[in-house]
Amino acid sequence: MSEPVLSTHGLRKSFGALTATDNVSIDLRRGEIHAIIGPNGAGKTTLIAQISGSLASDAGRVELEGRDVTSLGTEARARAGLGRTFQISALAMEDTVFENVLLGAVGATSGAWALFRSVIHDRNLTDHAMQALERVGLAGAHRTRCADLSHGQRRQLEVAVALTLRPRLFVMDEPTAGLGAEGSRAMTAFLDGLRVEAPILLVEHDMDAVFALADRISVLVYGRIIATGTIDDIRASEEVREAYLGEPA
Amino acid sequence: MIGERYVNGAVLIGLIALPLWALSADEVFTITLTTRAAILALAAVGLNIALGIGGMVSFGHAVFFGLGGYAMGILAFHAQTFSPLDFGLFALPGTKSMPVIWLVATVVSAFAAWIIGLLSLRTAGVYFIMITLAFGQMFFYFAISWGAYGGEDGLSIYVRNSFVGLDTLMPIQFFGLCFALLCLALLLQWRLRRSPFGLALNAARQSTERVQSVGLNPRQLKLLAFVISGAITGVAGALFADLNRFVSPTMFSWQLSGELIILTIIGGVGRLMGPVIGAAIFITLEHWLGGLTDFWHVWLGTILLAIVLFWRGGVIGLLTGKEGPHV
Amino acid sequence: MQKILLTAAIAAMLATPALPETKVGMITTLSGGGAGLGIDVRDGFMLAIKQSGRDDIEVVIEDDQRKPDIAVQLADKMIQSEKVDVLTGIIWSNLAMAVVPSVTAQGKFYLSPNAGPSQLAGKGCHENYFNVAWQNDNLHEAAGAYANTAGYANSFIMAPNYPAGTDALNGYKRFFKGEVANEVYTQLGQTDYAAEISQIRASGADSVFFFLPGGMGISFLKQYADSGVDIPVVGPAFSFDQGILQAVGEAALGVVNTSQWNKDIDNPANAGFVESFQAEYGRLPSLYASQGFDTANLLISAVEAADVMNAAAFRDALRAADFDSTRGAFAFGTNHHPVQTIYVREVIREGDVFTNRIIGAALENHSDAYAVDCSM
Amino acid sequence: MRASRAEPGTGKRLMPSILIIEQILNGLQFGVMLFLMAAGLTLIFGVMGLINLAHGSLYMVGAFAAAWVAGATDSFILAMAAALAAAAAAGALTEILVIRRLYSAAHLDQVLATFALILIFSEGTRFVFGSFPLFLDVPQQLSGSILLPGGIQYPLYRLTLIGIGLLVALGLWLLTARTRIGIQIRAGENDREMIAALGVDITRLYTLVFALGAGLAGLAGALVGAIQSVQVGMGEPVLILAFVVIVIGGIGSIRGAFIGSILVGLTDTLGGVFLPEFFKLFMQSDAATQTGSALASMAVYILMGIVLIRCPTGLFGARA
Repeated sequence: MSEPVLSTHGLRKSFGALTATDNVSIDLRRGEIHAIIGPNGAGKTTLIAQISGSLASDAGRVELEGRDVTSLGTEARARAGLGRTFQISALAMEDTVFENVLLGAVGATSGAWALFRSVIHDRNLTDHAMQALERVGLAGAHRTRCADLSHGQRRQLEVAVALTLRPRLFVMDEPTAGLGAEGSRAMTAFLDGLRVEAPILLVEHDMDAVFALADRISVLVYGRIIATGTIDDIRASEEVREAYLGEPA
Repeated sequence: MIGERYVNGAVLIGLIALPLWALSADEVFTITLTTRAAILALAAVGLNIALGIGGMVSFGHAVFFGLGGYAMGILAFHAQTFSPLDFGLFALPGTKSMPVIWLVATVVSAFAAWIIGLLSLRTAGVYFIMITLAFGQMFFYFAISWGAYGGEDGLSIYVRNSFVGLDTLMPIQFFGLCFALLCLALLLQWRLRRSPFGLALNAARQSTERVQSVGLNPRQLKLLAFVISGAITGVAGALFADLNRFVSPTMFSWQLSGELIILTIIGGVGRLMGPVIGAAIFITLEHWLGGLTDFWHVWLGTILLAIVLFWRGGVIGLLTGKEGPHV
Repeated sequence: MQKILLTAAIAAMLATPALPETKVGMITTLSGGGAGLGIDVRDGFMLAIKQSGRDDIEVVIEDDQRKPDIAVQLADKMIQSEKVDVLTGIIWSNLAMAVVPSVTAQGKFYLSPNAGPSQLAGKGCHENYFNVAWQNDNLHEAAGAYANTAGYANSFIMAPNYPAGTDALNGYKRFFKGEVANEVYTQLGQTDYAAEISQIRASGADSVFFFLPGGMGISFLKQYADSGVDIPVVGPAFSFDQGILQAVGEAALGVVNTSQWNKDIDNPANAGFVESFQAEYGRLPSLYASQGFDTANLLISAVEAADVMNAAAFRDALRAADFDSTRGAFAFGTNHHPVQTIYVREVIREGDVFTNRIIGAALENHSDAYAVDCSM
Repeated sequence: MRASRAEPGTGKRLMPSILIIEQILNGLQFGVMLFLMAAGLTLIFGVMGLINLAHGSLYMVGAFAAAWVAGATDSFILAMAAALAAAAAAGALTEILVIRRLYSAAHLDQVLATFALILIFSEGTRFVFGSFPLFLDVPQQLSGSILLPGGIQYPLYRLTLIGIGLLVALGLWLLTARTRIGIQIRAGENDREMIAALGVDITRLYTLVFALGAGLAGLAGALVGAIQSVQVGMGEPVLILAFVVIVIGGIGSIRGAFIGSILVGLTDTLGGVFLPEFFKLFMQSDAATQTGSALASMAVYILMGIVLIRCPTGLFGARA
């Protein structure tokens, strides 16, 4: 097996007395979707923040394609190829859908230090942005203000912005939340095809999506990984059953 | 509702038509008032880049206004007293040339904005408001006690500085200069807003995480915006000093920082012409209400309160029926 | 050139209606902090205009809000739009410095009812600039002279850290022959003087000189009286004026201060002024009111003697100062600043009202230190 | 007590330790008065998330009410009660009419609206009371100075101010830590919806907190008004210092406001006294006095800058 695209080693973060993540070591391999599941408050969002760099870890390391990025900030990790989508949309709500993907295109290509070039007259940028919108099926809504989008559309837009970055891997926090049955199926199908482009670390509550997509699953409970493996491994794990259902082993 | 483009055009036409009318009607003072409005508008265009696009509530923009003013005051003072400007190691002559003064004002205020921005952008929210206010107060008290250039008395420059080919003492010609610079700054803001930089800065105001997650550094974006903003306000300060032929520490006062914010809000924050409309209204109110009653501040306060509570988009928001960006 | 002037004069004569109007622009502080001074100057000035019964003097009054840039703007307005001939009214030195040079450079007259910055008395003096109050240093110099006669040998001196403050301390030191125990600059607008009072207590001085105009003086005097320090205090009239004395209260009682005017100066003009001011406005006149009143009377005397359109004649008429001043004798020095007697006053209580009475003269026929620099 | 003076001309001077202690007391007293202002500001920000620039106006309202009542009744106690009541009432009224519309608004809107309130309050007061300062004096019983151990002569009134300030600080601590209202206040700080869900009338609670903050400001205005000048605009310099205080202490933290007040009070007072003396060690006396005074007037702002650069949310700031 080739070297993992992403790996964490002993990540830990505590807020006062509360330990949100504890000794988390996971990896993400080329071509796979690795889902992280766990009950509410298990530390999933904290883990994502640590991996993407918006939260500094108390201990542990994060490596992207073998390179230690622990000391880098969010934007440096994004430039190193980490494409992230947010659970609670972090979109520029006053801007249009198109402007949001355009921002991704700017970040991925020229950077923002061109002060006088018109961004909408740059075909490279606009094509790049439009492509991403088309792929998630939002092209028709490109003039809509983000604030006027449905929750599901915001999820799609989050994914589209991440696509513009052409990342080496995706880190997605609940991309199917709020999509409804129909939308959820479409998003699942889309992500299914995406894994060949770049592997996905997926945090998800929707178990149907997880079982449909995940090559491997890690279960996070009280900040610790209690099991990692294929769907069948996890189904068979007594620890997981105990943690989830409270059944004694 | 009216398209914003038409509102913008009407404002510019009005701004140039009023002094031309005044010239023909021999209402010289109206020209002076319009010039004052244009200069305040220029200062507020600077602020608007930081405040309206970048979301930085700077309560210390008077620093740059004052620095521009003192750049003019000090250079012209040395020119009018024929004394060199002594830097210890070397000395430079003063100057009465406006372009040189503007250049110095730009550089000095950009540099100050860089330092202040570097330190202040470590904080956010209320803390940012307060630390910029603190920098304003530092400069204010320094200027008051800096005896070499007049301290609280300020510096009087007896003759307005010169610009090649123009008689700047003619009010209409000086207005023309100020108007041209205002248009230049508006053009700059318009281009900036449409550039990749403007797009990213505008996004940084709304969501820091979003900008970071596409690999851009919001703090650096904001810092550059703050520097550009400070530089423009600095040039406005130099013009303001030239309009009055006088500089004093009141140019550094927190009330002035407040007024710049106020007129930006009145016009419409983040809108291209917001500062211009705001300045026009502010000057009109000051002049007209001030003439009606000694207690005009009560009415100014009431109007301001009404705008904040009921017309969040400012005048442009009211005219176009579209709410502007939130800061 | 002369020919053009002549034609202009003839044209003016032909066009002139029966009464030549003199238009006066008054720029003064009527709102915000310090409005009391501007209001007094205005009221004194308008009282004199009213008493003269003249309808050929028109006064335009505007509020400068104590902001230099507003004052400059108003001066532009008065000249460009109102077309006034004479300007007056500014209270503060920094505003005067912003306005006066450009006003006189444009050929207008300026009569100062209060501020007298040194720059305008020395090298920057101008034939169209007349100061009817004092050169800024005058009252401080008088305080220094008084300190000598009172036998003080070691003074603690204090003023805010701005140019007028520096001038004040220099003015005092110019006449004071004793030693200076300590020289302290306070913050402009400072309200708490505990630290300075402690320094005074520890300084071993035998007298305190302070220049703290407006609210600063009120704060200092109240705190000083309460501190139990009993070193005698002397200061210029600004902190002991009618307007603020009531706010200081007993703390000021007996304090010695220097002034070119007081309501008990014994002459008919002054008696008439004090009585009519009280009748008109229902309060005792202040120093500033007397200055406004004198300024207006100087103007009226010049209007009576010459036409303002004839600048040279009008200037001569102003220079003659042929009016009954509330201060008694009044004359201008070579730099158009007053040559006058500066009195020593003491704060007393008359019934419920705190006021001053004259206890002697500090300097007689006093000019100023800058007149020699004025080449006029 | 005489200050010893070294060779004339050098301007060098020794600072007797008694003077230093006296200056520390002065700084303490100044700080304690700032605390009365800052406590209200920080409470209002902590609970309601509101920046209230008009807090200085309430300080002024307190001073004017006290001066007016003292003039009419000659009673200092009544004057203080009037100051508290007037400022609290003015605060409650403003809260009901204006402020409560601003809680969910952006900081910028709050700054502007409360700036507008300053204009209205200031000119309104001038309209009612005129442009001349009012008279308010230290009560007979508290005038004069007393001898402290160590031979320090110190004004009794200022000692009383220190005492009152410390009492208020203690009271506020008891209020927030021990009482039902305090628990509500602290809950409101953390979660508006939760407290509403608990069945507490949040609207009334907010009005109450605002009135409390306003009352404290009014009390400070009246207490200080007795030794200063009661005039329009008196609140603004104090307001800015109070903001410096709460920013240094961390906005929303009463403890931070207390420590910040003392720090600012001491820095301002001691800086004003010792910086000029410090510069006299190696500069001409005149120049040293001027430079030192200039630097002293900037000192608290420099302090604030340093604190914020080191801890961007103040010393006891809640959010990181």
